[in-house]
This record gives sequence, C-alpha cells and structure tokens, in this order.
Amino acid sequence: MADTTSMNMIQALNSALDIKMAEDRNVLSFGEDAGYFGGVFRVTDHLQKKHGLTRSFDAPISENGIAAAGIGMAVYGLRPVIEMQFADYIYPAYDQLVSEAAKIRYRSGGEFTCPITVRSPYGGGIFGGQTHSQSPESLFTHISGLKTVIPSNPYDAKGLLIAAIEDDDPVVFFEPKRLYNGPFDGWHERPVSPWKAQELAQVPTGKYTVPLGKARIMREGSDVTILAYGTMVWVSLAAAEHAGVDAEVIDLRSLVPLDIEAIEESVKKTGRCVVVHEAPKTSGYGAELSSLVQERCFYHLEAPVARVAGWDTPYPHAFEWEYFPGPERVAEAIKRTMEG
Amino acid sequence: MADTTSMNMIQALNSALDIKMAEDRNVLSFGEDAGYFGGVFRVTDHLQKKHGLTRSFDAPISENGIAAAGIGMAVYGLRPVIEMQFADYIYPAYDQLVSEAAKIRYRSGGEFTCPITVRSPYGGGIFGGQTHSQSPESLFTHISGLKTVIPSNPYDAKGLLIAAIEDDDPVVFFEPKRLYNGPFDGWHERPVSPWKAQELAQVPTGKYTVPLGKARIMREGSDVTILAYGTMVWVSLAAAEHAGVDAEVIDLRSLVPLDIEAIEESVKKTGRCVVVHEAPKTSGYGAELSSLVQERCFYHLEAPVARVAGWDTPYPHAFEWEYFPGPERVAEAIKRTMEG
Amino acid sequence: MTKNTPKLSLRVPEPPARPGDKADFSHVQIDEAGAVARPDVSVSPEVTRDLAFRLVRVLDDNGKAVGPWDPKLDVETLKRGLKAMVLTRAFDDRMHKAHRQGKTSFYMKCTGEEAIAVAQALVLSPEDMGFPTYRQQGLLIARGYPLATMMNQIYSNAADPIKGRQLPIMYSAKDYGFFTISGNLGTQVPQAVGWAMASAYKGDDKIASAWIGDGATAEGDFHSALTFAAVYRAPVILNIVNNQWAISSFQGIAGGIETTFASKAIGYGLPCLRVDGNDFLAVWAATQWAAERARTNQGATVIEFLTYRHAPHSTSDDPSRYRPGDEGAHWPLGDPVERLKQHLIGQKTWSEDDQKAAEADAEAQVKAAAKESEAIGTLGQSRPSVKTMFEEVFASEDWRLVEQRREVGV
Amino acid sequence: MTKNTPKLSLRVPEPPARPGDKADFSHVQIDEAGAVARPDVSVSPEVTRDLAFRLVRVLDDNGKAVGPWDPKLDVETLKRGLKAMVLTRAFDDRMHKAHRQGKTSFYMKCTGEEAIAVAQALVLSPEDMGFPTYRQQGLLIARGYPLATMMNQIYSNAADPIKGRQLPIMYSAKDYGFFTISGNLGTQVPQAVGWAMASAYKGDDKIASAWIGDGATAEGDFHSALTFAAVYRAPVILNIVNNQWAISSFQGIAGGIETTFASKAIGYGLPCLRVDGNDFLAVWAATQWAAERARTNQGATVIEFLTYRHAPHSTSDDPSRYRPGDEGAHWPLGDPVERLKQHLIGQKTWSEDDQKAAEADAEAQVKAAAKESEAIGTLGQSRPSVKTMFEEVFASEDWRLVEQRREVGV
Ligand SMILES: Cc1ncc(C[n+]2csc(CCOP(=O)(O)OP(=O)(O)O)c2C)c(N)n1
Ligand SMILES: Cc1ncc(C[n+]2csc(CCOP(=O)(O)OP(=O)(O)O)c2C)c(N)n1
Ligand SMILES: [Mg+2]
Ligand SMILES: [Mg+2]
Repeated sequence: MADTTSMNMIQALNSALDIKMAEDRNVLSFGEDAGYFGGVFRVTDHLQKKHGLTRSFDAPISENGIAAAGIGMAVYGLRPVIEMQFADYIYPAYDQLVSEAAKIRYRSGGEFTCPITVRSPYGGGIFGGQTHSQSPESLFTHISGLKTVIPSNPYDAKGLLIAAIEDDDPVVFFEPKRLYNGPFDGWHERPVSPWKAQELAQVPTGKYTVPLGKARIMREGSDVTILAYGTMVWVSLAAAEHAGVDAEVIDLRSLVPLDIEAIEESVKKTGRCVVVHEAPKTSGYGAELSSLVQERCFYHLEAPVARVAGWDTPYPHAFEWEYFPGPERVAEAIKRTMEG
Repeated sequence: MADTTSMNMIQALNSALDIKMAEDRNVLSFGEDAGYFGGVFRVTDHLQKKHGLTRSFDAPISENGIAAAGIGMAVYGLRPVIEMQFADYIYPAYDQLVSEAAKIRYRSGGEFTCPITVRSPYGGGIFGGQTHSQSPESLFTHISGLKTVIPSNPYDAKGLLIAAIEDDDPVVFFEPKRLYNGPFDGWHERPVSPWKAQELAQVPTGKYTVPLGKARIMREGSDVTILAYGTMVWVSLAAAEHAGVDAEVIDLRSLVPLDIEAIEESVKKTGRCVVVHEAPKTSGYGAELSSLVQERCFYHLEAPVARVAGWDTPYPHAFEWEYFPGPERVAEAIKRTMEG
Repeated sequence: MTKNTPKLSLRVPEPPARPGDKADFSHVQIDEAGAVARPDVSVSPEVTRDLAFRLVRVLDDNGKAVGPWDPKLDVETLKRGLKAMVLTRAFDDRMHKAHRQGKTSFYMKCTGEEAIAVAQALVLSPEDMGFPTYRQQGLLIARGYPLATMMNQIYSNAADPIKGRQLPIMYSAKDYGFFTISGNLGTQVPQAVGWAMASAYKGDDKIASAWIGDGATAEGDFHSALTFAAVYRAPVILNIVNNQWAISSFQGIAGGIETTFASKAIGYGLPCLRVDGNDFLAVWAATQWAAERARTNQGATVIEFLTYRHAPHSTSDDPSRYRPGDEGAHWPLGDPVERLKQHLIGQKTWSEDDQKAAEADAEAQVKAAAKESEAIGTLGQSRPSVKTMFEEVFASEDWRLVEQRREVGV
Repeated sequence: MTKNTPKLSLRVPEPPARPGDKADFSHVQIDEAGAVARPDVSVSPEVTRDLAFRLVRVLDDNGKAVGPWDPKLDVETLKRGLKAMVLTRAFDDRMHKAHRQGKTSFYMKCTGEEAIAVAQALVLSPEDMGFPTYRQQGLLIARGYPLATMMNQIYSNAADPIKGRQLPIMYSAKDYGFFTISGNLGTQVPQAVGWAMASAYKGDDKIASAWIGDGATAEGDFHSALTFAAVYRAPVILNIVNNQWAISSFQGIAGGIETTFASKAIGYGLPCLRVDGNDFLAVWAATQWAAERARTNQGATVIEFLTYRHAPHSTSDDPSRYRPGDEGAHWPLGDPVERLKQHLIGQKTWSEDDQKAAEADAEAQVKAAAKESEAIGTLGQSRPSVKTMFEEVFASEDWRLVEQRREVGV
C-alpha cells in the first residue's frame, strides 16, 4: 500500500491539485483570491509558489468570466480547475455552465469538448447566513451534460477531485465546507473532532482516483437505507445511531452519474429509504432520489421514501440549527419510516 | 356573465397586460423587442402605441439587466412585467431572480418587497433546437421565495397573468409557446386546430383573475391521475384517450404554490399517478411531484408513480418528435401504471 | 436639497425613423477615406482612445485605396476576397429561398456584412480560433469549407456533421478555425478570451478572434470578456459588428446613441479601432493591426465594424414592421461587394464581365452543392440515426441515457 | 501570416508589493488639490472624459480647501460630517472587538473610507435610495440611525429588525434611504438603476445612489447597470469605491493597472468623476455635482473614489498574508478624519481638544448603544422567535411552510 498520511479535507484537495499540476502542464487553477493567497479556505495554498504564477492565479470577481475563461481553456485542450469562492455565488456563472460547458460536446457533434472542473465550497452549519450556506447541487443535476460530485471525507475528496480533473466532461465539484477541518455529525454542541481520528482521513500521498458514479456504503445495515452526500453522510450515521436502527448509510459521492445499482440493491434489501440533504426540500436532489427509488423498488417498499432536507426558506443566520437537518430530524424520519 | 370573445393565448396574455396597464399606472412592460415591435411572439403588441413609450419599451439584450432593473422598479413600488425573449435565455438573469428577487422580502424583514412578474415563452415542439425549446421551470421551483406559474389555455393565461401581476411576490410566468396559436396535443402529424374551437379560448374581455395555487381538473376520471402543466396538459388528454383509460387529468397551472389538496384527493381516489413534463427527467419538477405523491398517498398507490419527461439530453433539432413526450409515450406510461 | 423642476422623466431612446418615415442616417459621422492615422502596432492602448470616435476607411468614393491603412494587397488576394464575398451572398440567397421552399426550418443572412467575416478569414489562420456569431458564414466560405456540408447542417440531414442536433446555421468546424456556434448571445466572447489565454499559457502561437453584435454587447459576457482580456493581456481580437439593428431594436437601445461601441474598450485600457465594415481593405488592415498586436504579446484589441443589416434578422423576421422599407438604400457606407469590385475595376484588373462570371460561378458552386446535399435530403427527408440523439451528452453514455435510448427502441 | 517571436506568454498582474516588500504607491497619480476644473453641471458627458484620468481634490496638504470643487460648506455641516466619521470609526472599532469577544459571528470595518458614505449621506436625502455594499455603514450613522439597532442586527438578537435572517452588517433601513444589503456583490447596482428609472417613470423627484467596490466592478451586473443607466438616462449616482483591494486581490486583478475605474463610464457615454475619497469636501462636491445632474434629468454619473482599505477585509481576514503590514501607512491620500479635522483646525473653528471630546462622545454613544443592545443579547443569547424563520418567504405562508413550521413545533 502506498504511503499515507493524515489529511483534513482541505489538505486532501490541495494534494489532488498539486499532484495533477505536477503531472500535467495542462492542469491549472484560478479563482477569486485563489492565487497568491491560496483561496479563502486555503485549498489552493502554495500552488502558485510551487507551480508558478500562470498556473495558479487570482481572477477578477466575475464568476461568469471565470467560468467562460475556463471553458475557453478547456476547449483549447487544457484541464482548468476553477474555484467559485462560495456556491452561493455560482449563479452568475450558471448560464456559462448550463448553456455552454454542458452542451459543447453535444452541439458540436463531438468536435469540441470541455473538460473543466468547477470547485466550490457549499453547504451550511457555519453561521454563514443565506449567502454563505447554500447547497445548489440539484440545479446542476437537472442539466444534461454536467456531472455533479460531492465528497464527504478527505480520502474521497482527493480521489474524486483527481478523477474529476481527468474526466473528459465538465464536472461541478461541491466541497462541503463544514467538513473542511473535521467531520461533523450535526451534534453541534459537541466539540468538533479533527479529521485525524478518522480512517477516511488516512490519505495516500501519491496519486489515486475514486471513480465518478460509484457510491460508498458507509455503514452496512438491514433495516433502512439512508441516501446522503456531503456533510449529511456524517449526520446520517449519527442519526442511525441515535435512532438505534440498523441503517445502511450510502454516501452517493457522485450525484450525476448516480450509482443506481448500489441504491437499488440496498433498498431492495431493506425495503425502506430515507433521503437526506441540506438544500431546500422542494425540487432538491432528494426529489429525484425519492422518485427513482419508488419507480424502481416500489414493490419492495414497506413505507414511503422519506425526505429530510432544508426548509423552503432562505438560510437564516440566527436559526442555523433549526434549519440545518441535524441527527434528530433524520432520526425521526428513520423512525417514522420504520413504523410505516 | 361578462362579455367574452374568442382569443388565442397570445391575445389573452396581451389582454391581461392591456387591462392591468389601463387600470394601474404602476404596471409597465419591457424586454428585448417588446416595445415598438410588440415582442417576437407579439404578446406585447400595441401596448406601446396605446399606453405610451415609457410604459412598454425595448430593453438592451441583457437578461441580467432586465431582471435587475425590474427588481429595482418593483422595490420602488411599481409592478413591472418583464419579458425574457425565450426561457432558454433566462439564465443570465438567474442570479438576480434567485439571489435577489426571491429573497428581498425575507432578508429585509419585510421592509422591501419585489412584486415583479417575469414572463417567458418556454417549451418545445416548434423545431427550435436546443436554444429555443427548453423548459427550465424546475430550476425556479427549487428557489424559496419564487412562484412559478404555467398556463395551458387562453382563459387561464389571462386570469393567471393578472393574478401574477397583482401578486405581491415575484412570479416566474412561463408561457408554452407551442400553445400560443392553438392547442397542441402532440399528434404532430395532424393539423393544428386554432383556439377558436375550444371552450377555454372563450375569454372574458374584462378583468378577472385565476388564483395562483389552484389546479384545474381538465378531465375527471377514476382510473389514474395525470399531473401535467403547459402543453403537456393537452398531450395528457390525448394520451388518456389514446390509452382508452378513464384518467383524471389535472392541470397544475401553478407549480409553486402547488395545489397539493387537489393532487392528494385525486390520487387517493385513483390509486395511480403519472407525471408529465417536457423538461429533462432528472431533477425535473416531475421528481418533486412524484415524491410528494408517494409521500402523501403511499398507502393508496397501486403502482409506482410514473414520470414521462424529456430525455436527459439537450433538445435536438432533428429529433423533435422523438424527444418531445408525445401522447404515445404518455399512453404507454398510463398503461404501465394501470398494470402495476 | 435641490429638488427638481421639472419633474423627473424617463427617457426611452427611439430610432430616427420608423416605417413610413424617411430613412435618416444623419447621425452617422463618417471620416474621409484615408483621414485617420494608423498608429504603430506597438503603441500603448491610450494612444488609440481617439480612434474610438473616428472611422478607419481605405476605399474612397471612387473605389481608390488611400491613406495609411491601405494594406496594399496583391491582386490575387483582392480577387479571392471578392469571390468569397460573392459566393457568400449567393449561398445566403439560395438558403433563404430553401427556407421558403420548406427545405429547412430557419436561416440567417449576412447580406451587406460579408466583408467583415471574409477579410478576417483571410488575414487569420485556420489554426487561430474564430468564435463567431450566426452572421460569420463568410469565415467558412472564404476558407473553402464545403458548401454542401454547410447545407447538410442546415438541412439536419444524415450527413450533418453535428448530427441534426443544432438549429440551422449553427455550424461547428474545428479544422477551419470555427468554434461551434451557440444560440446564446455573447457567451462565446469570454470563451474566446479563455482560449487565447490558453494559447498564451502554453507558449503557443495561435490567437483567437470573437464576434459579437451591437445588441449583444449589452450582455454581461461582453464585460467579462473585456475584463479578462485586459487583465491577462490575452491574444484575442474582439470584433463588434455594429449593423445598426438587433432584431427590431436599433443600436440606441444598446447605448449606441450615447457613444460608439468601440469606446467600450477605453474603460478596460484596451486599444480600439472603429472601422468601415463595408470596406474590405479597411477590415483587412484593422484585423492585421490587431492580429499583430496579439501575436506579439501586446494583448487584445477591440474593433467596432460599422455596417448595416440589409436582410431581415432571420427567416422569422419582417423588418418592414419596425424600420423604413428603404432604409438600407440610404446606408451611407454602401455595399462591400460593390465597393471592392469598383476598386478592382479602377485598378483595371477586373471588369463588369468578370464580375458577372464570378457571380455565375458562385451560383453554379452553390447549385452543385445544393444538388449534392439535397440528394442526401432536406429537413425531415433525411436525418442522422435517432440513436445519435443519446450520444455525446457525455464522453460515454450513463445508465439513464442507455435506458432512455432503449425506451425509444434504438 | 506573421508568426510570433517570442512565443506567446500569459500575463498575470501582480501588486507592487507583497508581505516583506516595501510598500509602493508610486503608480498612484495624484493631482494637486484644486488643480482639476469643475465642468458645469449641464455639460455633455464627453466633456468629462478627461476627468476619468484626473483626481478631484479640494483639501490640500495643509488642510486648506482650494479650487473650483470647494463646496464651501458652513462650519456646522463640516462638524456634523467630522463627528459622523468619528462615530463611524468608533462603532467599527467596538464591533470588531465584539467579534473577538464572541458576541457575533462576523464584522466588516470601513476604516479610512468613512468620508465616502458620510458625505454622501449628508448630500443626499433619506428619501433618495442608497444601494450600499457592506462598507457604507457611515450612511446610517451619519443619518442618525440608532446605533443600538445596528448592533441588534449584528447580534441577530430578539430586537434585530431583520429578524436574525442575515449575516451581521447586512442592514436594511428603508426610512433612512438604505436598501437591504445583499451578500452578493454587484447585484444592487443595476437594481439602483431600475429604482431610479421608476422614480423618473413616475415623475417623482427621488434619485438613487449605488456603491460598488473596485473588485466587484468585474461582475456583469456592473455592466448592466451602466448600460441601463445610459440608455434610459436614469437619475442615479454610480459610486465605485476603489480601496485598492478586494480581499487579497489588488485592484490590478480588476483591471486597475490598465486604466482607471472612472474611465469605464466613457464606453457608455456616461459622465464621470475621479475623486480623492479621503477628502470629505471632494466627496461632497462630486456627489453634489452628480446629484444635481440626476435631479435635472441629465441622468447618471459614475464616480470613482480613490481610497484605501486600512482594515482587514472582514473579521475572517488577515491582510498581513498578502500585503505589506505597513502598506496603509504609505497610502498617499492620508486619513479622511485627520484631514477634515486639520481643515477645521486651520479654520480655527475646531481644536485638538474638540477632537478628543468628539472622540470621547462617540465612544460614549457607542458604549451606551452596546449596553442597550447587549442587554437584549448577543449572538446566541437572544434571538427572534424561531417561527419567524418561516415568515415573509412570501407575503403569506404556503402549505409547505405551514407544515415545516409545525414540524419544528413553532
Ligand atoms: C442570451 C440571448 N438573449 C436573446 C437572444 C435572442 N436573440 C437572438 S439574435 C438577437 C438580436 C441580436 O442582435 P445583435 O447582437 O445586434 O446581432 P445581429 O443579429 O444584428 O447580427 C436576439 C435578441 C439570444 N439568442 N440569446
Ligand atoms: C457574487 C459574489 N462573489 C464573490 C463574493 C465574495 N466576496 C465578498 S467581498 C469580496 C471582495 C470585494 O472586493 P471589492 O469589490 O473591492 O470591495 P471591498 O471589500 O474592497 O469594499 C468577495 C470576492 C461575493 N460576496 N459575491
Ligand atoms: Mg446588430
Ligand atoms: Mg475593494
């Protein structure tokens, strides 16, 4: 087995970028404050110093321009990794990503391609209020031609980011910022443990990939299937324990492409399913998951597929823990589903 | 009963605007080509001539600027109706609509409000290719603070548009352009009938509203519930007939707010449900509908809720009728659901 | 506090003439051919600020090439350009007709604007990348892209290189330096900047060139493009084709009354030129100037080409509803084909007969291409295999696409 | 084809100095106070083009007000301005400390930029609408908005007028002409234009004023704002606060090396001014000039205020990681409080003792406000009722919100 070392998620992502930049001159990174400073979350730290000014640099505050320039570079043949400082600020880039990046291969009959990776910290639990807490992933999953990836731990973060950079299609890569420095299971009054203590933070120092489209079973169980991604994976694990139910917790890792086989297999085994995400419930990705599960496993289901999600309101600063779907809410859904 | 006259959907929408502009100086309309020319689909025809240059005018080709200016006006106290020339081009305005219009009331503690109406022709069936055929409605339904409305006939179009303009919150109003000139049931090889022949095209000349959040039962039936909106309402009616099934066809009319009562009542009666839309399937609004139905009517369901939707590809010019969910595809889903 | 008398009022700009009015171009300020100085290619951008308010012209009213911007082209090149413009016009005419004959769903002409794309096609290399709008078909035609292949795309037939996926005229031709056209206005301009940045990043020697209409300059993408081009000194030419109209909106709705489009460059510290777009030689010279700056690491140039959209916006449009029917006839900068022809005739290297022969040849080429393409089929008669609908969404199909393809039975 | 020698290369701009380097502002060109002419308020925009590259200043190095831009304010007004700036600074200092004490999650100071918001607050009327960024707290403070209410917002406590919904400092104060702050950069500027258009449309007499940072001018919204402002001649003031930094990015990343931010106006045909933002009198005069244009139906003005962000970007930031620690000390335009104070002292209407008294008074005011607000509670100790989380998403709750509220049990 290759050398491993303990990394938090920031270090793991940084390592992925570092390795790809060292190995492939076509990989470069840019974004707001992402150059000299290394990004407001330090994910691109030291890359400029190590790889040079033109390979990791600051960008104007124009998410539209960052996306567009990245697309142009990807069309040229580079593999740009662009950073959107917060997922809440990705909307000015939305048109470039959905109307352009997503469609270039298709509309050109395969003549042009767009292997860009769009990194963006997302999610709540940090008292960031409505403009530093959003989870816009479902808005990208609706777009044909885009892949959407969300890691939940340092090991996957590194392997998935390398896979995303090497993927020949545009990948939107959301990083759960609540997990950057430590796992977080939603018990917000307990001290945050650092990543060190976790097996999934033992990260190979060298190169490896985690394939896009393969879920990870975080906990095997027979009573109910919990589908989650990002921070909610940890919350779901805590919730299963809290509920005292033998839940199977699946970390989707990649929303598109989706590991439908893993989902079906698990739900057919357990006969029950709870879907969890931070984004508002209405038209969140949980709707897609719930629909797929009932379409494909209807005759195995003993209870309705439950969704636990953010409320259909903007993300309110003072009510962080009433808004954030914590282990108690998830546990309640699990129990309801067990009774169903 | 008030005077009625036969109108196509364009005329009905035009009449709504005309009436509101005549009655309320705070109502004005602008958009690309929407002034002198009256809009590329003629929905704002004659409004400039009748109400004056400053009340119906052309805008620069900046969907972002159109939305932002409209938001500023709405904050001032006007009730602007802005036109996005095609729904496919609404994305540059997406940030203004989701980060701003949707949140102004909430984030200001109710101090500021944003009663803007965003009109936009949407949908396929017109050989418009990937940039004149899109159905982005689900992207708006995910946003807390936005309402999303889609009429399927001239009567509702007029009443809903007046209600949208009078609504104190931002409303995204998608107009199924395939229905502008006549109902269309997806049998594309048959001649298009004009609106004249339809009861729902007998439109009062004066003012009335159709409330947002109330569905319309287009056809009562006992075997299966079909949930649809826009063009798909007509396709669903045709499909029910084609399948020879006693379907209850519900025209949602408003996606947010959603008439959940009408849906529940119908599905609890029929025990079966098919959801239909043109947008790509993954994370389309059908996912939300399907999830809601199985969450609320699980123990009444005899078969999985089926979704019929656009494919998960961009909208391809040459394959209009293979892409467009026509009556045969819907009928097949109905039959499958009846067998389930 | 000063309170206002009279009350505030909203200004909505209106064009000088609407249907029924006399066409009026008195607001268009035109320099004499040869009157505008040509700064050295290495000047700093601020030196060109004044050029934003002038108009670079080479061909005078008698068809003579005059002044410092005369690119002094050889006769063969001039003839090549003229023939490409003639061919472009013939192609447009035939395709416009094909639409009326129901052979396609849509078409867009560039009548009167041919010089812009054709001259640029010849100045730049096919290894450079053009990021066109839908009115630069002249780029492909001038570079000898097969006309029949263009038609196959327009007809979405079985030989359409982009497999029936796009609206007619949304070509893609990588080997000809022609980026896949987007239906979305403006998006391609900052992409061109990114592409040029990539070339510079790699230490290659390809430059990019992007086109945008007067109307579409209002999009945020245009601002992104200029910002990034200036900040990273990207080797790109940013062409604004000011053809006076954006569908039914005159250029004043995009800000064209307040100032020139070329002057947008000033606020980014980019050099700019404002050029007679109907003057083949001026287009050539300006492009050359900008290309040389780009190739020598001096970064981007903004060029506004003044021209007139003679044709309807597209086959869906009827301009007589919003502008005087004879407005085009009053356009003061004439016709690019006519002007280059006169220049050659003045040089005694060309004649009216040569012109007729060129036109006949162009029509024959177009006809032959149409025959070839229509033998494959026009819209609805022939098309790529349905299964291609599900291909190339990603590099490889995911399970959803496999299932959906099976549902269609292909 | 000219091929390039040397090969292309990508330029990435860098600031003149990084941590460890000597601070360097030699690139900042500064006009003498009084040196820039004041055009009549009714001039056409092009007359102001040159002003984009100058710097309007009134207070000279000795604190004397000189030249045509001197607004000749009475002593009471000057004192009012000075006190408001002092109060703003005191407020900032206390709130910054409150963050360190764990009383709030976030804070942002405007140290060194106080003159911009304070002078504008006094020139404009509370019936005009300001569309601020997060660094115009001076607007509220100069207009006498209750400091305790600001703190209630910062603490998200039970008396927060916006009900704990927003990040600290994202105030909303309609009656004080202060639009709800957005966390999203740039979005509010074209909204201000729309608001101004509405006032003009109605024939009212209110104008709008919007602020944006140097960094955020790169957003597409800024372009939309200028385009719409020019096309519809909206009565709005478009203020660019160039404080040299956007978090860790120097102004060159937004294009500030290539040209001035004021010059952006030129490409839209808007008039522009470039002003010493640390000179209370210059800010006042420029604002007055722009406001008068707006009120007299002459439309929008773009003003660039040159200043320096002395504080960290926010409480989450540590500027010593990306700029010389002593850079602020080398900023050539001094401190706005100090300069206005010297002016008053030079007029002999103020003394160092008065200043000390004003500072003490400001601290006392802030302290009293803090006492009042903290009696209600700091972050987490007190907050609005949880059910407000579900309110005002719409004018009335829909069934989803009702159900979700019930799920929380409120
Ligand atoms: C983002 C976007 N908005 C709107 C449209 C619809 N549209 C197509 S062409 C056009 C006018 C463009 O005018 P201009 O940029 O001047 O180019 P021209 O047609 O004159 O060459 C409009 C509004 C579009 N294609 N994309
Ligand atoms: C759309 C958007 N993108 C990014 C951010 C993150 N962000 C907040 S402040 C800031 C820097 C702004 O700099 P500038 O505009 O110069 O204003 P200043 O902070 O100097 O006053 C950034 C990048 C944001 N809030 N909104
Ligand atoms: Mg045009
Ligand atoms: Mg700044």
